[in-house]
Amino acid sequence: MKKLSPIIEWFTLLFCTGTVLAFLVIILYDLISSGLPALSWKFVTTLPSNGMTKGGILPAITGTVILTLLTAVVAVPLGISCAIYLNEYAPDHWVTRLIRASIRNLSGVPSIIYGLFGLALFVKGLHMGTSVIAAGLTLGLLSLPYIISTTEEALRRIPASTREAALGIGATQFESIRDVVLPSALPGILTGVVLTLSRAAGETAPILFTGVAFYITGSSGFLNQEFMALPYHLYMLSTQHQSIVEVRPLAYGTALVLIIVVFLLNLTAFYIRYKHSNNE
Amino acid sequence: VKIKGSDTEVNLAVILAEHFYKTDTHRSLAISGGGSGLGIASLLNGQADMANSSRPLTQEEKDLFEKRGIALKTVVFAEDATAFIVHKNFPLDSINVQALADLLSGKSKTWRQVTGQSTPVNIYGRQNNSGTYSFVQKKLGIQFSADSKEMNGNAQIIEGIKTDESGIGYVGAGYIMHDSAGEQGVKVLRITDSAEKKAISPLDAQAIAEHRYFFQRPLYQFILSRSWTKAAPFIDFEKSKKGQEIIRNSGYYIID
Amino acid sequence: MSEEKIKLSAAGVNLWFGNKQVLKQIGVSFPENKVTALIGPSGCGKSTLLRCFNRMHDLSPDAKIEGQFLLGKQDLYNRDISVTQVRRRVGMVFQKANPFPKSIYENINYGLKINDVPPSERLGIIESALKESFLWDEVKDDLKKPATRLSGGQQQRLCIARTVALRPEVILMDEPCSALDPISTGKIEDLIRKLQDQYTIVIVTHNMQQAQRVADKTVFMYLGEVVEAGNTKDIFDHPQQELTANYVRGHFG
Amino acid sequence: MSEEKIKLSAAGVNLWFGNKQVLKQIGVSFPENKVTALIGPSGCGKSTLLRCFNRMHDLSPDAKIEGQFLLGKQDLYNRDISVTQVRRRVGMVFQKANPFPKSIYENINYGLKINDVPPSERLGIIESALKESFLWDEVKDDLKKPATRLSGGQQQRLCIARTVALRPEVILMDEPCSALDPISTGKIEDLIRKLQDQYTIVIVTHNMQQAQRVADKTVFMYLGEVVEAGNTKDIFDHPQQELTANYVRGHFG
Amino acid sequence: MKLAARESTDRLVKLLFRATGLLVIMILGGILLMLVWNTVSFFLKVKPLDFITGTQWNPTSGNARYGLLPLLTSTALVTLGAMIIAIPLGIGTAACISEYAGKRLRNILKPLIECLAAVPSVAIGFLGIVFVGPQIADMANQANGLNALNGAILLAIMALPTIITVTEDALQALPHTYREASYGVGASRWQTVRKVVIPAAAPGIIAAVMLGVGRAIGETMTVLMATGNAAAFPKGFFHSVRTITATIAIEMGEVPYQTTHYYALFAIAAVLFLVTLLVNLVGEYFVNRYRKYQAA
Ligand SMILES: Nc1ncnc2c1ncn2[C@@H]1O[C@H](COP(=O)(O)OP(=O)(O)OP(=O)(O)O)[C@@H](O)[C@H]1O
Ligand SMILES: Nc1ncnc2c1ncn2[C@@H]1O[C@H](COP(=O)(O)OP(=O)(O)OP(=O)(O)O)[C@@H](O)[C@H]1O
Ligand SMILES: [Mg+2]
Ligand SMILES: [Mg+2]
Ligand SMILES: O=P([O-])([O-])[O-]
Repeated sequence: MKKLSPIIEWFTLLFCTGTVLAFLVIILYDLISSGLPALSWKFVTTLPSNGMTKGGILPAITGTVILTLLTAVVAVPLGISCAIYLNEYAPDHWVTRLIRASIRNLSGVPSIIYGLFGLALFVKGLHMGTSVIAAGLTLGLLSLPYIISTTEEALRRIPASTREAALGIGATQFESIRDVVLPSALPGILTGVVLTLSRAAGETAPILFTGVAFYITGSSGFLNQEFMALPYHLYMLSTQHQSIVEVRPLAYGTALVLIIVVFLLNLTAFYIRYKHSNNE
Repeated sequence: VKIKGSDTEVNLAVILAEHFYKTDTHRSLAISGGGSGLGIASLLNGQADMANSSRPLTQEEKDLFEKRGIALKTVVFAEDATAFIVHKNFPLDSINVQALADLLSGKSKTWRQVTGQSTPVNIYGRQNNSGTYSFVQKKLGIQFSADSKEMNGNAQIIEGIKTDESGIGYVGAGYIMHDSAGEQGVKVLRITDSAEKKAISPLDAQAIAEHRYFFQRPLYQFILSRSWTKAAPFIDFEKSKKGQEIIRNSGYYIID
Repeated sequence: MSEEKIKLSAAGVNLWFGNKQVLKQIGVSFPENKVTALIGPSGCGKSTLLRCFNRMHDLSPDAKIEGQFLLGKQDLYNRDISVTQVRRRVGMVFQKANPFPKSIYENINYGLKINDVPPSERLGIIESALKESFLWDEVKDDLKKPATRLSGGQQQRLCIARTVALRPEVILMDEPCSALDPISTGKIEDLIRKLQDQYTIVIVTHNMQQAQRVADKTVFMYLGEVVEAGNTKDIFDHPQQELTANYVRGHFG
Repeated sequence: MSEEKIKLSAAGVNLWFGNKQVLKQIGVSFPENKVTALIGPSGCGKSTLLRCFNRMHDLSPDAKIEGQFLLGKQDLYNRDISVTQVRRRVGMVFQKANPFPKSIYENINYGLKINDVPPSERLGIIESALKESFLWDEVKDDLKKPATRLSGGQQQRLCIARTVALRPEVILMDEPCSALDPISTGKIEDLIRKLQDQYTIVIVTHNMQQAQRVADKTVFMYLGEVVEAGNTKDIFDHPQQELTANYVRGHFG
Repeated sequence: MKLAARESTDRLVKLLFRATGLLVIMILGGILLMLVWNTVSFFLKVKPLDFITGTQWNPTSGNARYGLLPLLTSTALVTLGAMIIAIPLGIGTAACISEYAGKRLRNILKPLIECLAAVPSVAIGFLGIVFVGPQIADMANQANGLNALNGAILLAIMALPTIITVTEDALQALPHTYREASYGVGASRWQTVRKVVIPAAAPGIIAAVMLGVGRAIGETMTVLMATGNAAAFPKGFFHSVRTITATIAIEMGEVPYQTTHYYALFAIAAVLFLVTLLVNLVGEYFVNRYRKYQAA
């Protein structure tokens, strides 16, 4: 028994960690090995053609970029200021507790329910119709709780002594936040924002009913129009397209581009975090 | 112009739009698939200008349009033949309507009646808002078995059948057009509606033109009257020579 | 002892964090241009009391304060004095040196900017503040260097300079040497003795010897109350209370 | 002084965390059945040294240790003694009482189980360990109570009981009273004096008075080096080194 | 004068920040209100009891059925499967990272886990179709891999990063003193991890599992693409199932607004919301417990 124990120990640990890593490796290997052949400069810079069996995925890429930018415009200022309120100003009473509870629960709400909410509020209620703006707002709401909690986390890591340093020489609270707290928390906040946006860029369910389309001729470009997006394009190519086998390479290509976009955002976040941790 | 609905028609619409865009770059078309129900619902909801549909409006829908005061124009722009497909190794080439009804309704749970083998029947169908789904149900006068898989698109059905030796599914003609020789690994069944008549393939253009295939149907486009001016150039394009050629090349039929 | 002018005082102070009473009926006074040490075991409320004098508790919503705090004749919690004014007049130096993550120059300049000191005067003030804090010679060629690169003792002196630059009337120091080595500690103690001519100083310390070295007066607190206050010499050599005696002789804490 | 038998000793010890050398050429010895105090300013390496003796650093991959550690004549880092054996023979009590989040009974039982003490003997050992630690009377009716519900002082005594139950030869204590009130501190000091008959004890403390009260020998460390070691009385009353004198008189730390 | 201006800016900004805080409550309130409103409309047309106990979901046939049970059971089945896979793997991996891996290895493993978390759900669903599905079909000798098992495996992959990171946090948050205490009495690392560390971190681990469950229940695209979406009552892991999320995704676009079917979809969304809320609350309860525990 005593002799066996180290063997069980190492087997268990290696098995668990190995399996988890294997998942990642398989995912990446499959996507890269099958997606790479489809990838070319032309693939990311041209319109789809020939009933989407040829050509590129430019509109899906621009759609995703615009959508992500919109998400950022909605969620970043709101999220950061809400986090500042919670962490710097809010007294600990029932309203604050309610806000915090709301945020925690909002981040657990399934994304498809945000889709419904976006449909009911933006598409229907505010008469935006199915459009980039409606989808962007929906994703913005979805991202809000994540941005708030990561920002709060970053603010919380700033020690009280930093704030006191500013207050102690007669800065107002707002000045201490603007001049001392926010600059110190910036790397943490940025990391959170970038990670959240990478999540938003990969979301599909919330845009299903709020504005994404299968195919758009020309470039859309207007906020009140429908749009194409990478994740939805992948979904359609892999489930709905007429000649599913013919477009499989394109689907792999799309998946690879999507993963690259998301991973690039993640890398940015890691980089910010890494640089920051080195500075300390 | 937002065009929505009908998985059967969506790929056709995409190709038409692509070519239309070459002749007219001012108009932007946004096309989404889903079932026919999706298109019609989107019209009702004000989220589309034009709905593709592989079935006519139901009475219920007509009432709804009336109630909401929405006026429509209807265009029939092509004819489709719904094909029944099985795995390429399947021992039969044709089937009669009655047997189909029994299989799809779940009355026969195995293939015994048809092929003599008692392998279970796996039904690959469409989701319930699909025009094809309701079209087949209506034609056969049945309710689909609750065990049938509800795929989101024709393509997924083909995918399923390819690997399933005891599966059966139905798809629009356009989906099998590319694949007459069975390179996709599926076989298209010929259909008879009574024992004495000869079984007909959905790929048989002649028979379709003569309205002899059991599961043939017109493909509709419903257009909001108030969007008609926006949509008209596209409709005109469909009717043009170039448009008609595209429709035929995509595996659909045109009946005048 | 000579007649003393009281610069800063508190009377009838009770303070609660939530339901927990941390300060109980405190009355203290700090004479002008003297150094007063605040001693007592960990958790007895020394920092809490100190922070009342520059209204640092204004930001903790669960702190409830009762009592009167006077700076000269001015009620520190009165409506007609704003909290930023209070903090400018009553400066504070914290236990752990907390320079801003900016340059040495900017660390002092920030307070001047905030408090509307005209730019033309700033350089002069910065220089003299650094000189007063015995830091000038060590940093004068390097004012653009990030303050975080300074040693712990230098950082603490920078924090003192930053406070001094605003010419407060009182300087509160909360264990300013607890994180420092003997040499830096010595420098800061020298500095305290020098600043005493111009400022009223209150210093919290855990180090009995330090209290004896720098303070004219000593206040001993225990469990939120002031047990004994008086001249440092008396407190250490002839404490009136047994509790004080036990504490200064190191029986607990 | 009488002839002393050395129970535990170290010679030529150097220790690095990463690139930072924390212990430098340390040589110390701890006589059998005596209490030795380890004093020195914060960060000088007291805890680090103590933890070498029961090989707690084995777990930190960035710690690099040089030198010889002897328990009696046994080299503690030799291949033929396993780390679990070392830890059983050299018990440790930590600064903050750290009972397992289990019942009082289970807290002591866990070590016995781990070390393969037959179940039939365990109850007896648990009882006598609790008695030796002056805790039995306070908890005997409540052995199933979660240990976390005990007061700080009781928890610390439980931790001592847990160590004693394994009959180690040496007990290392790292600031065992720093988190306790004077009464609990008194009890633990009594306990230490009593345990001394059976065990060799090394205690790290910040409290000069405590060192004088409980220790026969005292070792003073500074910046990773042993500055002076000897009888407690000599160290405090007639230190040979100025550094020691400064420290024991409270000039820094 | 200038001081007064600074102070009024301060007050104004504070108001502004507070307004954004309130906005967040309004969003949650709005989501709740929307769900409740539409669900009530649904219950005006369909009896709640029929909805809750119905075993058929078939909203478009002439005689529409709105039975929740098959959808709920499907969701439960897929989630259960995912957890059976993810919980042991997750805890094991977290223990490995937190207790065994050196600093350097941890610095490699943690970002890798985050990469896994970053893979979008469509991409995972896509792999379910092109890779996992066919593999399952092959190995289990099934006609088709689009079934509950496929969904469970994919959801396990999606829930794993959450479970691993939260568990790892819980293990890390555990005061080092517990480990030292255990080593101090001569326990080996494996004994310490199993008998002291994991039990002591149990509340945090439960929280991790709950968050993982929440993630799995609410996931849409992967199940939509990989589970076959048969609305029949689920019979096992090798059958196609249709979860609540997939049902909403499939049918929402296709219903005319303000019809019974439309309301029905909000009603199942409300059920989904309640379930995830409950799971999150339980998770949070345990997170708080382990926080308290740390403080003690
Ligand atoms: N923000 C707060 N909320 C609740 N309790 C607090 C808060 N700040 C301090 N306390 C409590 O008030 C008591 C007094 O704390 P204070 O920091 O004033 O002690 P101290 O005498 O400065 O101790 P030390 O010498 O350790 O710095 C302590 O029991 C502490 O736990
Ligand atoms: N795991 C570690 N990694 C890196 N450095 C460490 C580690 N543990 C301790 N140190 C460093 O080693 C030095 C000695 O630390 P140690 O804990 O031994 O001091 P100490 O004398 O016990 O102090 P204290 O009285 O504060 O407990 C310190 O500078 C500390 O920062
Ligand atoms: Mg304090
Ligand atoms: Mg120590
Ligand atoms: O997608 P449908 O054409 O079958 O409605």
